[in-house]
Amino acid sequence: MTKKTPAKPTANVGIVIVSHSPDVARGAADMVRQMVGTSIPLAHCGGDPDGGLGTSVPAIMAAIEAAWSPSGVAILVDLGGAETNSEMAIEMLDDDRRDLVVICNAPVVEGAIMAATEASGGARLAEVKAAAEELSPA
Amino acid sequence: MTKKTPAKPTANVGIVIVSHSPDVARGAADMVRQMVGTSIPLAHCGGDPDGGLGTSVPAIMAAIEAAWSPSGVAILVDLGGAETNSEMAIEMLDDDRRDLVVICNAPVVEGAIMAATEASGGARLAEVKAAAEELSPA
Amino acid sequence: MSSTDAAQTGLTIEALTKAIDAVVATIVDHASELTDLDMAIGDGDHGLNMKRGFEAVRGAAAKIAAQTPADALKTIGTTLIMTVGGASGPLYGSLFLAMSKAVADRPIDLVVAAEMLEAGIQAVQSRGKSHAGEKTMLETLIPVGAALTAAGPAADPAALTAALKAAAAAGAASTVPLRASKGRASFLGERSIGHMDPGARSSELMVGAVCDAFFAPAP
Amino acid sequence: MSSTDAAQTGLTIEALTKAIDAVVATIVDHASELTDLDMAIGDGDHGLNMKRGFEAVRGAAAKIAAQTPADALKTIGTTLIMTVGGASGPLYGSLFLAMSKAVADRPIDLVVAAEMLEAGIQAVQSRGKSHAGEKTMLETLIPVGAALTAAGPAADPAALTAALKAAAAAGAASTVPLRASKGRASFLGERSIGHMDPGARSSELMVGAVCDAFFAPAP
Ligand SMILES: Nc1ncnc2c1ncn2[C@@H]1O[C@H](COP(=O)(O)OP(=O)(O)O)[C@@H](O)[C@H]1O
Ligand SMILES: Nc1ncnc2c1ncn2[C@@H]1O[C@H](COP(=O)(O)OP(=O)(O)O)[C@@H](O)[C@H]1O
Ligand SMILES: [Mg+2]
Ligand SMILES: [Mg+2]
Ligand SMILES: [Mg+2]
Ligand SMILES: [Mg+2]
Repeated sequence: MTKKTPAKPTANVGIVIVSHSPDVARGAADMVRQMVGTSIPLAHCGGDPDGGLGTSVPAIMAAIEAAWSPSGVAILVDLGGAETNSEMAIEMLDDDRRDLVVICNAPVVEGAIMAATEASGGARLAEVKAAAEELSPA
Repeated sequence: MTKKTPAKPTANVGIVIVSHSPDVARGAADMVRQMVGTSIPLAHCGGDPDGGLGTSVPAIMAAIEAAWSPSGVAILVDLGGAETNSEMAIEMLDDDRRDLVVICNAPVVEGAIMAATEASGGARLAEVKAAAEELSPA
Repeated sequence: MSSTDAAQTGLTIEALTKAIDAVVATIVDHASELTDLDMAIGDGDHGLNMKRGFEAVRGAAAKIAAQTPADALKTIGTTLIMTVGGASGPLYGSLFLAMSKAVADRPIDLVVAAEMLEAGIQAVQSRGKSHAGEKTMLETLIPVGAALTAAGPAADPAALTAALKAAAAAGAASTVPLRASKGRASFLGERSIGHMDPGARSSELMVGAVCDAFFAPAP
Repeated sequence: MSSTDAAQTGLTIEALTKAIDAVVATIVDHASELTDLDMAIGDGDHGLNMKRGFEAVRGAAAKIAAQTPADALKTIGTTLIMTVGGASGPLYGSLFLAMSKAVADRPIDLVVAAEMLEAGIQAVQSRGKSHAGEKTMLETLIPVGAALTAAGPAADPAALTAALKAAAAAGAASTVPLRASKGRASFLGERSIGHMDPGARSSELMVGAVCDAFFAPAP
């Protein structure tokens, strides 16, 4: 049995990008990586379970898993369905993870960059969320 | 010499999407088309003149041209450089076009969908801009 | 179930399976109508979303056939959540999950069924942060829930079917003059007026299929 | 131009071409330094952006060689605008366009050059909606403009070169303790402190190259 190295408690907050469009999600992740490199856990997903425009609860759950950090995960979403599906995905997580995941009330692309920049500086989950939400539009 | 059919004055406002990422620009345009079909002129561009993350003044000018409407064009941008390059592109347009193009102070993906939805209903340029800018984040 | 059966032994998994089959069939049959409704005031995917979700439910038929009705409802809810891909997935999914939970190990008679539906409707409202009057599926579900509750424990099957279908049809039709304030249709503002809400229509279809499966005299 | 030449005949296109070559060379040489600075507090593309822009200017050399200095400055500005791809493109582009406009058909001596630079700096501020103290290229450009204006019409070339380079170096260095409030570096808030602004550094490099090209004794 392999033992996972316990993540250090000061790990940076993870960021998940959820868009109806796989292209938007990928492009926003590219822009985030350009700003913060590999300093934060980052995952993205977009598209309904058939790959059309929409979102997918299992894909969001997998993205949360991929961007997991013991300091928490901030999710950026585009429109209604992405938010509803992300809320659902959070509820389907294990009890001990659920409270460490938040959805930011912020625009998906701009919010992801602000949240990631904040997270890369070691900010706490609430600060990361606030950084995304402080955004005046554009 | 071919004569262009003069565009009717009640044409819908055009929308231009400008992102640092070509993927974000394309995906946002897909989401717009899903909502409003072909009821509005729509163009998008992303990437610096070499195709990396950034924006390009000639590409923005070409997109404005492609989404041209006698009722005006509303541009959605993501971050600083996209806005500065879009402002520059507008200034480089012919005098009679320049005043018919505005940049929305709104998030690029969500703003594009709101602006396009408004434009598809025949709203005037100022109303289209206001619809995008009214957006509470996300 | 006939209402008599229901009062005595409760809903069986066989009856529920029949209802599921009927719902899947009607959703598949009406997918393009639902998509057209969503195209007018949304993003034009409600039919596809529902079809994908309910075909996945059909794919779980073997599993469901071996479950209790309560567990079967949970399977349906989870399946919809995982497969629909639009806002309607978590909304309908939460409806079924809450219905499952409300069974609480009781045989499902009409009184329990009414409680279950009311719990499901509550779950839709919490999940959607929405309420009656916002031009959503709730416009159909709420009056249907009220009609089922009003019917009482010993309603006549034919009368109940008529009452529930009428409530569903009236509910869906009531969305036409409403202005949407939730979901994508809300982006249209005034222009959402004059169109039926796709989710209200899919709810109407589901209610009709379930009534027919449960209460229609065997052919 | 020597300062004496400038006072008499004004800046020639030959002198300007030499300066352009020097600027292109220094930007290309320092591209990775600029990129590293931008990686620390931005998106890490300033070196690439500037290299692309100034290589395009070099590509316009034949056109420029046949132009007046004023038209050549316009060509440079337009070329940067069309090719840089980042915020610095319109900013430097507007600088050169405004310098071109400020010539107003006069021979370019040190007094006219100072007026031109002040007009360029104004244009950067309008384009960037920015001012001194925001940790941008303006931290370099503004003191260089002030030094050129202060130098007067008959400054000694060596002394002027020293003064302009010192102003540029001090300006760029002054950005290190500043907190950015414009451009991408502003996203970092407090964490932008302690790093030199890439645009302030590229401005410093350009000023140095121009001084050397105009005023350095022929080798
Ligand atoms: N917040 C909400 N509360 C209740 N119902 C909602 C809500 N948002 C959307 N709906 C329902 O969902 C339907 C749309 O579902 P669908 O098209 O599948 O999802 P999406 O809007 O994500 O494309 C709407 O017609 C409406 O009935
Ligand atoms: N609003 C502004 N006003 C003045 N200078 C600015 C402004 N925004 C950015 N800059 C300058 O531009 C430089 C960044 O240029 P560059 O990296 O090429 O563009 P981008 O930020 O679009 O990637 C910054 O270091 C700064 O000096
Ligand atoms: Mg839809
Ligand atoms: Mg959808
Ligand atoms: Mg940069
Ligand atoms: Mg850039």
